[in-house]
Amino acid sequence: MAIIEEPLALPEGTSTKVERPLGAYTRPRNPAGLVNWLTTVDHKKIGIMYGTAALFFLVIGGVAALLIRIQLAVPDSQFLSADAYNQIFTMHGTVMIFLVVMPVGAAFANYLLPLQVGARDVAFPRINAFSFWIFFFGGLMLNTSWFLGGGADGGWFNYAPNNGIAYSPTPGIDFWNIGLLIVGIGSLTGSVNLITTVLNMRAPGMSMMKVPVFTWMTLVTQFLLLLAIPVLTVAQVLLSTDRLFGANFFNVEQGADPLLWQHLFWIFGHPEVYLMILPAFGIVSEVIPTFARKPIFGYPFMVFSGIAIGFMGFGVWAHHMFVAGIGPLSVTAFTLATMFIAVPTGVKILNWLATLWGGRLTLNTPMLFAIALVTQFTIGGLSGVSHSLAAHDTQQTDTYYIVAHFHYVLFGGAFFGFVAGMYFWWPKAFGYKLNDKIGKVHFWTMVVGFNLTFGPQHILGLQGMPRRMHTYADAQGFNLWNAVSTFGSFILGIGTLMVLFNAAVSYRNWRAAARPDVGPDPWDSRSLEWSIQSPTPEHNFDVDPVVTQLDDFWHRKYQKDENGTLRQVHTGDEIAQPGNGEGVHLPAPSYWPIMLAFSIPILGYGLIFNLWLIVPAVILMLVALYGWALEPADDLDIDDHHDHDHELETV
Amino acid sequence: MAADTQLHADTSTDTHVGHGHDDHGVHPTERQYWLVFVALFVLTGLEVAWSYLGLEGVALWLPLLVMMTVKFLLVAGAFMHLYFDLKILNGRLFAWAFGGSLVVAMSVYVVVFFAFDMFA
Amino acid sequence: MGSRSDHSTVAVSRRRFGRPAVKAALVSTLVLILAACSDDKPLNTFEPRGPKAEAIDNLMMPIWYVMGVVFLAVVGGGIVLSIRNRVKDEDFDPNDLPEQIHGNTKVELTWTILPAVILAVIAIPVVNTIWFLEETNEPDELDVMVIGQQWWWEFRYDVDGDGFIIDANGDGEVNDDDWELPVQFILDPDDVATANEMVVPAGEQVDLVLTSRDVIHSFWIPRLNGKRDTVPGRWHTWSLEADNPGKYVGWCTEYCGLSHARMRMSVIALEPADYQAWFENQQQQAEVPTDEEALAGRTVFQNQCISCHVIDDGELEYPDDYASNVPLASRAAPNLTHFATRTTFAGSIFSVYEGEGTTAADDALEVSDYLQIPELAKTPETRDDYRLNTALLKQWVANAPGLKAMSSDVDPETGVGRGMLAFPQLTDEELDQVVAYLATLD
Amino acid sequence: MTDVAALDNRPVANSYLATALDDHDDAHGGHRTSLGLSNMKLAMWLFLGSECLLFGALISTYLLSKARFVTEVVAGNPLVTSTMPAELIQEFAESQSVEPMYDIPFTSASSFILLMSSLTMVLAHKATVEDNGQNKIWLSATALLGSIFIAGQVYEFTAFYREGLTYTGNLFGSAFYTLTGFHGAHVTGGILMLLSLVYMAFRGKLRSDRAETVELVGLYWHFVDIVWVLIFTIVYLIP
Repeated sequence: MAIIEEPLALPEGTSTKVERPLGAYTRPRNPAGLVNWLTTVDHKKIGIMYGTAALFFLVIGGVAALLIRIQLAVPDSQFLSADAYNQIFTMHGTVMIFLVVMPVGAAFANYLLPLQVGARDVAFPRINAFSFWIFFFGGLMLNTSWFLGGGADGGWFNYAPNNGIAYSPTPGIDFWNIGLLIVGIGSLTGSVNLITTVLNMRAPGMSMMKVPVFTWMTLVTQFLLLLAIPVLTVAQVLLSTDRLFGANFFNVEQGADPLLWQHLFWIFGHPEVYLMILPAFGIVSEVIPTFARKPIFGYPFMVFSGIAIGFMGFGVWAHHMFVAGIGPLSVTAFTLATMFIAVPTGVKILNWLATLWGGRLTLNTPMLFAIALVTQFTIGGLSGVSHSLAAHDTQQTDTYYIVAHFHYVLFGGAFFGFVAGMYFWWPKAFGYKLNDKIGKVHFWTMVVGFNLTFGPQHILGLQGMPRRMHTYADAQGFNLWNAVSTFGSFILGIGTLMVLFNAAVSYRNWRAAARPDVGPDPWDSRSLEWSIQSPTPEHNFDVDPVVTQLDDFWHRKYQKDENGTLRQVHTGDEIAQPGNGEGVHLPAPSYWPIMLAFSIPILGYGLIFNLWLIVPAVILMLVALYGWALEPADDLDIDDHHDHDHELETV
Repeated sequence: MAADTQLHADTSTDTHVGHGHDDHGVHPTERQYWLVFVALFVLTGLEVAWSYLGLEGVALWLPLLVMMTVKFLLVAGAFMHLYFDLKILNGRLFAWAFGGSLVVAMSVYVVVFFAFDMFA
Repeated sequence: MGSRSDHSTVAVSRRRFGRPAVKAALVSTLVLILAACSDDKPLNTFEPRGPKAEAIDNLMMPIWYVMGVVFLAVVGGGIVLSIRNRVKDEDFDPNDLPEQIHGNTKVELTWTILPAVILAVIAIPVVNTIWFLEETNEPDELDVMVIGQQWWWEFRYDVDGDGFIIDANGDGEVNDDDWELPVQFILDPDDVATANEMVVPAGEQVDLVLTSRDVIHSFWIPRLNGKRDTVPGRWHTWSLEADNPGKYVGWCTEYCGLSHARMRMSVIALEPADYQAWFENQQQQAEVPTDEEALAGRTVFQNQCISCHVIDDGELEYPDDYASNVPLASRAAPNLTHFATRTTFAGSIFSVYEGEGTTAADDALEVSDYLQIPELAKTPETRDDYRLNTALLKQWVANAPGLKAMSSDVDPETGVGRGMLAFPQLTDEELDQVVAYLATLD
Repeated sequence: MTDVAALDNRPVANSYLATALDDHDDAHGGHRTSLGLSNMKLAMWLFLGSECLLFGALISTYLLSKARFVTEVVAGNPLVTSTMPAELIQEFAESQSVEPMYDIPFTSASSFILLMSSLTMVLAHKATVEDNGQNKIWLSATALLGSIFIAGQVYEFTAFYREGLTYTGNLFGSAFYTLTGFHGAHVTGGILMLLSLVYMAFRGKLRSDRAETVELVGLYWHFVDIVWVLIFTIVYLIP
């Protein structure tokens, strides 16, 4: 037992207690209300905050989307100016990708990963809080550009040299650069944190091949973030120095090659695409088996195809550049690599169908959204195959066909998956179910609205309508389908708002009914998070669950009787942990993460507007860093009479 | 520790229950550290000397890159304890995390160089 | 804590809600698709009119069918499985468990390997087509240089067949080294330069050399070939060929800033003999007009327009620092030497002539008349068919940024503006004169 | 201790409470590890993996910029150049004539100093593990050597700047200063961490129970050193 050592003994008489870090603060103790949310390091609260923040940004991105569709409803529309349109479509893409889809993935990951692996919290709770706050402040900073000289207008891909100061003199692209750099810091720290959590904090007995598929897919996602974000960081640093300090990285007159930006951007950008969809794949891989009452078909194939998708995601970036002039040899290589990414993706879809095969399906809202993901994503996947063929891509790229493609993947895929997950885990997070009846109306509104909005865009693209056009002419044959698409987008908008409507109605009904207990396991599900009470107790698990197999919780409920027939031997409610974890020691809240996160956007404003702002920002940053380093990870005096943790967290 | 022993019997080999600080494997001796440093010193000297020979093309950069790689491996293996981590349980994970990223980085950027005809 | 009980209230409504709505949606979609097919779509990628576009289309048609089958199988399969295997809430029994299949390695290996094999087979024609699209003519055939610029296109024709550069470094031959000298020594002053409309001979492959003056654009004539980006600092090759005479329209397809949506172009394929006539005309210098109004317009041009636009009549005077670059190579603005022979201007969004078949967007132009249009516009009997768009031209010259969004502020460092300036100082009379002058440039 | 009384009316078989581990272990919540590795160390290695991509991109940018600076600067974009006034073209041509004159002996010396700081770093870690009181010496030495390296870099930058190689002058200058500057910033960050450790060591708070903290800073420090090993060969020795 060499690997299991006794805890290191403290030298006699020493105390690691730091009462007032830097002599200024005592750490927040048992705070309530707003202070609780600002200083919390609880992964569940942070997950909920990620979700809420993403919903807030979704409203911004959604309004931008509707403005785009209004402008394009009729030919030669004067509703928006070219300048406004360019800002709006750029910010729509940027906000939706970086501030909606990615954080929703982070919300699910934060809330669920520790629960699914049977841990009390993530590996570094304070870094987790920091990741959220820096994402949130970065996102807010990006959106303040609307009021400080105009949003970015270079497209979310922001190709050089159009992103240079000569072609976009407003500070919009500086905000884009620095805002996303800041958001990227959060993604990076988050990924380190979550990977460590999954690898190193699994419950006793839970080997990697007993980890739920959602956790696996999120793990792959976090690896993609870990390796992709720094590349975007470099690209944005190069661009920022060009724009702010007159460097020459994308200055063609000095011999620079604009394709450098494209390579760096897409080395990041393609893994980015996969890291948006993989968490949704994970979600439906939890939802479908639960409501089909069958284990996921081919668990190892699901896991390895996810890993394969992640790995191949780093080898196909140049398919975004098939017409950029990278030479036929590169085009051929990347075509072949891209085509074969269809294989692991196809495996996933077929395995989901095989899980449905012979199942006993309960078609409630989460299940409907999960099945919708399988079908809608398939459409996006097929159109993806059609432009993986480089020759064909020369006709399709930068047309509305691509717009249709990636909306089928990101909206019909990722977003539908997220909605499925929201309905599925809502009772676990809040203690009541969302209304299923409204949920079904919500489902059909979204499916119809979604297909009406983006289905016609396939046709528009194949008929030759390019993307990123603030207007089109009457005689080009685009009128009908644009009108249909705009009509659909409003149905879709209503559908999206029904998330809020349903949450409000369900909450009111629940409260009116004196808050009935939904029970730990309302769906008869399979993984560990359902073996504890709803809403999740603050300490998650009373005791560490010991896991012996995949879907361990389900196998404790269903066992073979003497005839060899599978029977329910317990309900989930019977065997769930009661939620009275006495003596459980939890990481204490802290001021420093939010303070450190707050200092960094100030630095960003300093870079854009006035370098003197950097001075207070750096002072604040150093204070926060040292305060953090000197503060023990756990507060020793909070509601706890157990023997204490004695280790200082230094990072 | 009876519970632990019991547990290990029926769970997979790569999962262990324990506390932090279980990764203190064998660390090198002070003498070994000094030897590695001497090797690094000699290699750096060789590199500089080689660059003064006035060679061109492969004869210049190939030996330089080889020496660079050896220095890299020495620092990572000895000073960063990767070589010694391999001898503790699951310690290979550190090498995987770092080496895997390194391989992704190298492959990706070498392909970029190809795309820019840097080797032509 | 009954885990299932609250479902029962919902089950009733489902059937009533779902089916007819789906049916109605399907039928109306079908109707809409059929209705849409009758429209005129000048950029339709399904109507190839040249060998390269046909190759792309031929590659894809069988693959579309395969995709259709997969689509029906997966989406249909998903829907059928959902409906067939559905258990209503009132029938729910926790002990009615389906067979717990954890997987089937053979099946899974099959649907991993089989798609891979299918893709490997598809890969053969795919790779072939990639290389076919890259094929170019032997040297000495017609080459056109395509230069993207915010927000219009310039086309240069290699008149003497020696490429687009001259022996700038004086080593006795035209070679790659000549590219390494600043451009005013490079671009062949004998080349023909035109804007927005590329005229080519039908039935002949035209090789293109693509580059850009500012940001990345993309050149795309959907019916003739796929697109290729024009990247500043790089020279890409591409080609196109039209089977028959006709007008083929296109659109810049890489986002290039403010007026990206208003950067279009067209290729006009003529019978080879007509093309030859057009080409010879383009090589001529413009004539100094005799008409008094037009002559006055020429003076206005000399005073106001010459720092950007070029008209080569051998007598107009250009600023000194550009001397080596004139007369034919244009600078930041279209070369107007044969303006009246073009049918569109301002990035192919406006028509030079009013009348049927000349709108900028559509492709209904009678290409057989193309060479005669300036003449027809002046002839009283045909004037109504092709009438110079005087009002629009005047408006454009007076206030171009008012008609098309442009950032025409001049960068103090490089002296370059993006797009055309407004000329509020010009009187209505002067505008008339300028337009009259432009009408003589045929 | 878990309140077992709460389980009275629940079937115990198959419940997680029945199969729980020794409750004492469990109460350490965040410190149970499934790999037997330290969370902090795993996280540091993951972070360093991420840094590989970061420095890879910077080194690639440098190599590409250098290649294009040498062969294609003047061609640049002739079409853009054609619109530039003659004096600007002249100025441009002059900016291209500036090439860095590397002082190889000087840079070799600073590379050697950085390598030596890696040695003192591991010795500091060893001293902390052994708790022999020498760690303050070795940590101070490491911080000092790092500072000398940074001072050398500042000197080098100033020398290049005086020769006319500016950050904004040409593509090569931008790429060179950004790559080496990024590395320098990493070293500076490392020095700040080291100084914090030195402070703790002199206060007597850096005992063997905090050896892992020293090891983590060491990992970062050695990584920065490794990056310099690459930069020294690729940037300075291979022209």
